[in-house]
Amino acid sequence: MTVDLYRTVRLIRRFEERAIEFVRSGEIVGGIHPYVGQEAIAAGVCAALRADDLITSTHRGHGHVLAKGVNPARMFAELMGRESGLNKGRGGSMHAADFGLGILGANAIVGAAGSIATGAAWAQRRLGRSSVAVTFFGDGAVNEGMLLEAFNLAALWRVPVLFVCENNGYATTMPVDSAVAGSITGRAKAFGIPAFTIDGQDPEKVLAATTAAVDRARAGKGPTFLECTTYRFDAHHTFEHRARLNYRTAEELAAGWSRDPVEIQGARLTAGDRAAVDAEVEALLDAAAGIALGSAHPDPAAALQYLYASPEVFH
Amino acid sequence: MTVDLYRTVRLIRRFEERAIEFVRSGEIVGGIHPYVGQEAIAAGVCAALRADDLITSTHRGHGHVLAKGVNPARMFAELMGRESGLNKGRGGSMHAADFGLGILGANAIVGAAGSIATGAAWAQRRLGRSSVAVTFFGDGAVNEGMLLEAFNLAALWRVPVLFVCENNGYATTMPVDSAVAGSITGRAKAFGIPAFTIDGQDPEKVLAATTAAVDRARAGKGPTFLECTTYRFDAHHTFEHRARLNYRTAEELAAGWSRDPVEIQGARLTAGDRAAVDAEVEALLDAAAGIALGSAHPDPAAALQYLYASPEVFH
Amino acid sequence: MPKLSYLKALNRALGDELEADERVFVLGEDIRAAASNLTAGLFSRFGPERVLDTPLSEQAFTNFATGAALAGLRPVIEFQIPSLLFLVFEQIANQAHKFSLMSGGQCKVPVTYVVPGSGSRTGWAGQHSDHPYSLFAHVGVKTVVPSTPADAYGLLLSAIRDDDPVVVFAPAGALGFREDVDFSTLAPVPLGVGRVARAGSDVTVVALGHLVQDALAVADELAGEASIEVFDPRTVYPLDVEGLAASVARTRRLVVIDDSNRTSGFAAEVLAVAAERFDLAAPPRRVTRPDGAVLPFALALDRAVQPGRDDLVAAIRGVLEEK
Amino acid sequence: MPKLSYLKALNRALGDELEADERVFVLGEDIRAAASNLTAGLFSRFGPERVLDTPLSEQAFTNFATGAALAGLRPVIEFQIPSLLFLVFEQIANQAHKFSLMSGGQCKVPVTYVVPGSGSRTGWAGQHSDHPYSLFAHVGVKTVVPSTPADAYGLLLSAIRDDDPVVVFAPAGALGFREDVDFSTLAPVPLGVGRVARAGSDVTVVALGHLVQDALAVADELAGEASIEVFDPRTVYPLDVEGLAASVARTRRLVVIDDSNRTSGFAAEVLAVAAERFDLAAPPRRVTRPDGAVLPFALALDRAVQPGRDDLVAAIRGVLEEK
Ligand SMILES: Cc1ncc(C[n+]2csc(CCOP(=O)(O)OP(=O)(O)O)c2C)c(N)n1
Ligand SMILES: Cc1ncc(C[n+]2csc(CCOP(=O)(O)OP(=O)(O)O)c2C)c(N)n1
Ligand SMILES: [Mg+2]
Ligand SMILES: [Mg+2]
Repeated sequence: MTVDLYRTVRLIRRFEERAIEFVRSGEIVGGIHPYVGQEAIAAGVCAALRADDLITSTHRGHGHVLAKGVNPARMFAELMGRESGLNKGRGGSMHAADFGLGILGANAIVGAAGSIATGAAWAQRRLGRSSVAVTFFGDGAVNEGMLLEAFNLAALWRVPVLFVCENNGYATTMPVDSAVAGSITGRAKAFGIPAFTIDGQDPEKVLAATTAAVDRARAGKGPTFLECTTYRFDAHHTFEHRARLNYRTAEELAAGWSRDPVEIQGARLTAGDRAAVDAEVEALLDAAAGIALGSAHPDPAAALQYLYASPEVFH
Repeated sequence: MTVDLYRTVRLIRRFEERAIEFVRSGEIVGGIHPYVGQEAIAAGVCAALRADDLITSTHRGHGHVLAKGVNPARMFAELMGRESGLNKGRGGSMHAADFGLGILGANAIVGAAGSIATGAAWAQRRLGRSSVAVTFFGDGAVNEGMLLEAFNLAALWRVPVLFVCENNGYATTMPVDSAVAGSITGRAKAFGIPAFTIDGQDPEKVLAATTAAVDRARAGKGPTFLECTTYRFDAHHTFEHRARLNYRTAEELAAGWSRDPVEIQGARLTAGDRAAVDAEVEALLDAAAGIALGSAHPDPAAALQYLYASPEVFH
Repeated sequence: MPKLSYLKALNRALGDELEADERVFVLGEDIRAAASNLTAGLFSRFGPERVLDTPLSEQAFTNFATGAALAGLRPVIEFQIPSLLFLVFEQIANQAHKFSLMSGGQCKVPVTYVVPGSGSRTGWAGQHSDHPYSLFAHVGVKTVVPSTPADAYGLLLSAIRDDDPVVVFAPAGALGFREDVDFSTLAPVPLGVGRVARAGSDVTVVALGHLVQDALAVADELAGEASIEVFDPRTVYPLDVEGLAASVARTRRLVVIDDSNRTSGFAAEVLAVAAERFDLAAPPRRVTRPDGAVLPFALALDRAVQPGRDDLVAAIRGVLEEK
Repeated sequence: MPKLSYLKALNRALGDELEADERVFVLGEDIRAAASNLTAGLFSRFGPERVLDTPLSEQAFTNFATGAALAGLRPVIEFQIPSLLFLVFEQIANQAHKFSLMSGGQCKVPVTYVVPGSGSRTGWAGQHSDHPYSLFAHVGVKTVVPSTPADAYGLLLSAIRDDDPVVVFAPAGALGFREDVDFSTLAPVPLGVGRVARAGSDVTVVALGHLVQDALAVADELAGEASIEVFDPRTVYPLDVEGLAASVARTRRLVVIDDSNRTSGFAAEVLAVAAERFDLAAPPRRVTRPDGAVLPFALALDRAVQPGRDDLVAAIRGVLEEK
């Protein structure tokens, strides 16, 4: 597991670094919200999940879907708007989904996915399945009323759902302390949901906490809330690479980097094992990027394909 | 104050009983949400307020606006849709407002008014005024995300606003325990707002708690949350008088009536004083009803008067 | 033949579909006690997992339904009042509606939203009296406004069976409408197919929901003056343009009565289609709520703001008079 | 003359109005850091009580603005993305808009809602690319879509000074547009008054926001074929019907290009008005987003779904060819 967790954080890190390059080179249009710095959370959480468990993701979602097991080639292709992308190029960075892997999609509306995940988890139980759902969101999302409403439904109906808050200290430029009265875990506790703050830079700690929460959910005991403290090492969104926004100091950034999840997990491997994983990841991403770059663009004439699941009513 | 509080609870009770009669006789069209049983809350809270303090009310709002001092004749006239009504007959039961008395209006959307009151209170402070705002809502409203968002804004910005939750045990037919995970006061406490549960059947207790909260707000210390436990003695809405809904037992209703705020406060007066107040209230309401019944209906040609405050852009 | 009311027809459709398909469930406020009667009898028949009483958390439970649909269920949400659809507009227009395309066809969101008592309900005033079907048509969510008990039954069935989100408006003014129905003939009514509610040759009156009754009454009243065809599109979106075109090809005159606001409402769409494609003998007319309408409480004012029979008569006479 | 960009013009209008009127304040997400640049420089000039950074609580802060307006202030809200307007639809359409009538004229709600970057922003995909101005027009909220820097300045000023809620859409496609401006001539532009952006005699093209530039370019391109008038209504609601009528009276042909969805959108309203009142030589046409459009991510698909110059050329040629 030590190696697996390292492989995942490394994969996400290198995927993101390459994606940022593709934004710079214009292969990815519109930019991305990099997950750099937060990799341990996706890696630790998803390592605790089964293939049939569900997740919902966010605007900053690449890490989640990679950790849940998507094919990086199809993910790159999605970011490049290609027909071979996860969503056939229709979704892009903020909507990457792979329903076959239980990935119900990222969501571009902050706070929206919590209730979607709660409904999906409830439905799984009603359908007699033992899978759980995990919904990721940021510190900004706990100020969205619709997410708080979801806490209530999940707690009332003991839904097998896990709320994972990635507290990276900011909602875009807004520091968490100026935005959140009370505490983040206190919001979940108010609904009777057990809530814990854990070190989101250490994938093994995240895995342990998630495993306990998932066991609890599968045992029918209802939701758990995990606040994972972390730091966003890069921009809120790549547009910030051009338009510098003045909200974090160089010292703060350096302090963030001093707890790099890739290094924290990497230090648990021998140098040889680590080099082997790094090489494996690089090869995987080389191939993935190559496949994505070589794949076809969708046909503009099919721009509205998939608009309706039941199009037959349009006569 | 003992007598004043009695006068107010008695006024609200008799106003509501007469209003229910007017619904039966067809003078009030569309019905009302009776406040019967909850009078102590409006009476106690508003007794702690100054004339320049603001309130927002709810669908079950007659008590609040009467306690804040509206002219009962204009209130009856509003319920009867007359031009002399508070809102010139345009608002009706769920929107009664008197801006001159700081009554920013009832709101027919559960949970909506909390953030309106918060904004109004914040604005008062910014305009250099020392008034506070009180927002009333039911136990059902604490499940509305937009109200929870308002708690956050109020706490963060130390807004001089008071959140008064009237927990009457039900949201229409939904018992509070099936609807609220955790506790009602816990929801406010999660945002760092001091929250207390008080006996909502005793106007003096409500007055005392409100006075403390208002002092705190005026001193710049921010919001307070009061959960007033109470019981709705009558229907959710007068439509329930025809369509019986099966959600409360006769025993429960009897237990509710055993703590009648009119009796609780009435017992603090001598029989003579009480009789005098009762007669005074009856005379006031006789006159008020008479005025309302005699006043003019608005002209249908003016149905859209007041639609815009700046109509001049419609050329 | 037995009489079936419109509201009872909706209730029956819901019960039949809960019976027929395990994946269907209903959620909403006070549906256990059946405060609106839409769900009367269903809680005792189907229990708490199929008839789910919700707290007042419209945004979350609307997304909850989307999530349940993504996982394979077919939720039906009852909304007590039309303005609750404003509160969940993001959840329907920006979430439920968009999953199919955004996922590249990986999923579907078969959720039905029902408002029993849309439009003005006597005395409910400004915030409870809207009729926002045109908004959903504009954003492209399938939108249905049945006019008769049989259609209410059949369109609700089709809505539940459809694999996309569908909003069903059941106008307050239609809920009590009763008609003779042979229960064995109740059947799904396809979305997107209108019907000629009354044949005529001089003018086509397009009407939806409760206004179909008004249109029929006016057609009777003016029978001596003109032969009026009443076309009921049933579905606001997708609109049965071919059915409408066929009617107008016969009459060459057009009036639309529509309980939404005038600007960019349903009637505007019908007139736009007319401008683009129909060969009319006279300019068409709309009878609608006024722009930006907020319904005043006082009954006479509330009525004055709604499109009524007198307005319709005047509009029909107007298009007939024109050269 | 100095160049002024559209975005800078909005920024300047906001700064000028904050300066001129103590009651004005701005609130929204990341406005202190001025992530969108709409509020660039304003925090340091006016401080935290006039430039209020909010948590991600759109519903509450929209109602908060309504409350502040009721108490006498004049709030301006910046929304980072157009779909946030879906999230606060209830708060605008059902609360802010309705207070005046429901209170019987006791109060006013002078709130301005600004979306800098409405419509498609390259690469933002399905949930961030809507252009919902027709929705606000339908419910009757004053709605503005400026097309030029000078209009952006003048219309935002008028919106802030108006005593009703006003939504200002600043299309992403217009933000970077720059023009020579004599700053001393910058002035309020009245709501509800359109302008002829280019005079012509053969066909009137109605366009809003960024599409005015496209319409002007197409008019130039087709100058050899036809004389095209471009009419910019500026305000979606109230619509300057008289201005439009005057233009169409000259040209007798009409095409509308509109970045909202087709059904019951802005273009539908213009065509409905045309059907009711204009005497046209050929059926009018709409160039719009398709019904129910969800913008796909891939750039070519995103572009295919938006109304473009080629579509406009085809529509213009279509109406010109018709008898
Ligand atoms: C409801 C909503 N409000 C605002 C936005 C614009 N927005 C996108 S991401 C973001 C910040 C989110 O902060 P947080 O939840 O902490 O996540 P992070 O970006 O830090 O990962 C904002 C304001 C949005 N997409 N949705
Ligand atoms: C947002 C919203 N949801 C639903 C309704 C319909 N409704 C009106 S009152 C009510 C119950 C409110 O319960 P509570 O807040 O406890 O107040 P009470 O009626 O008990 O005074 C409901 C569901 C509404 N008006 N607004
Ligand atoms: Mg964050
Ligand atoms: Mg209650």
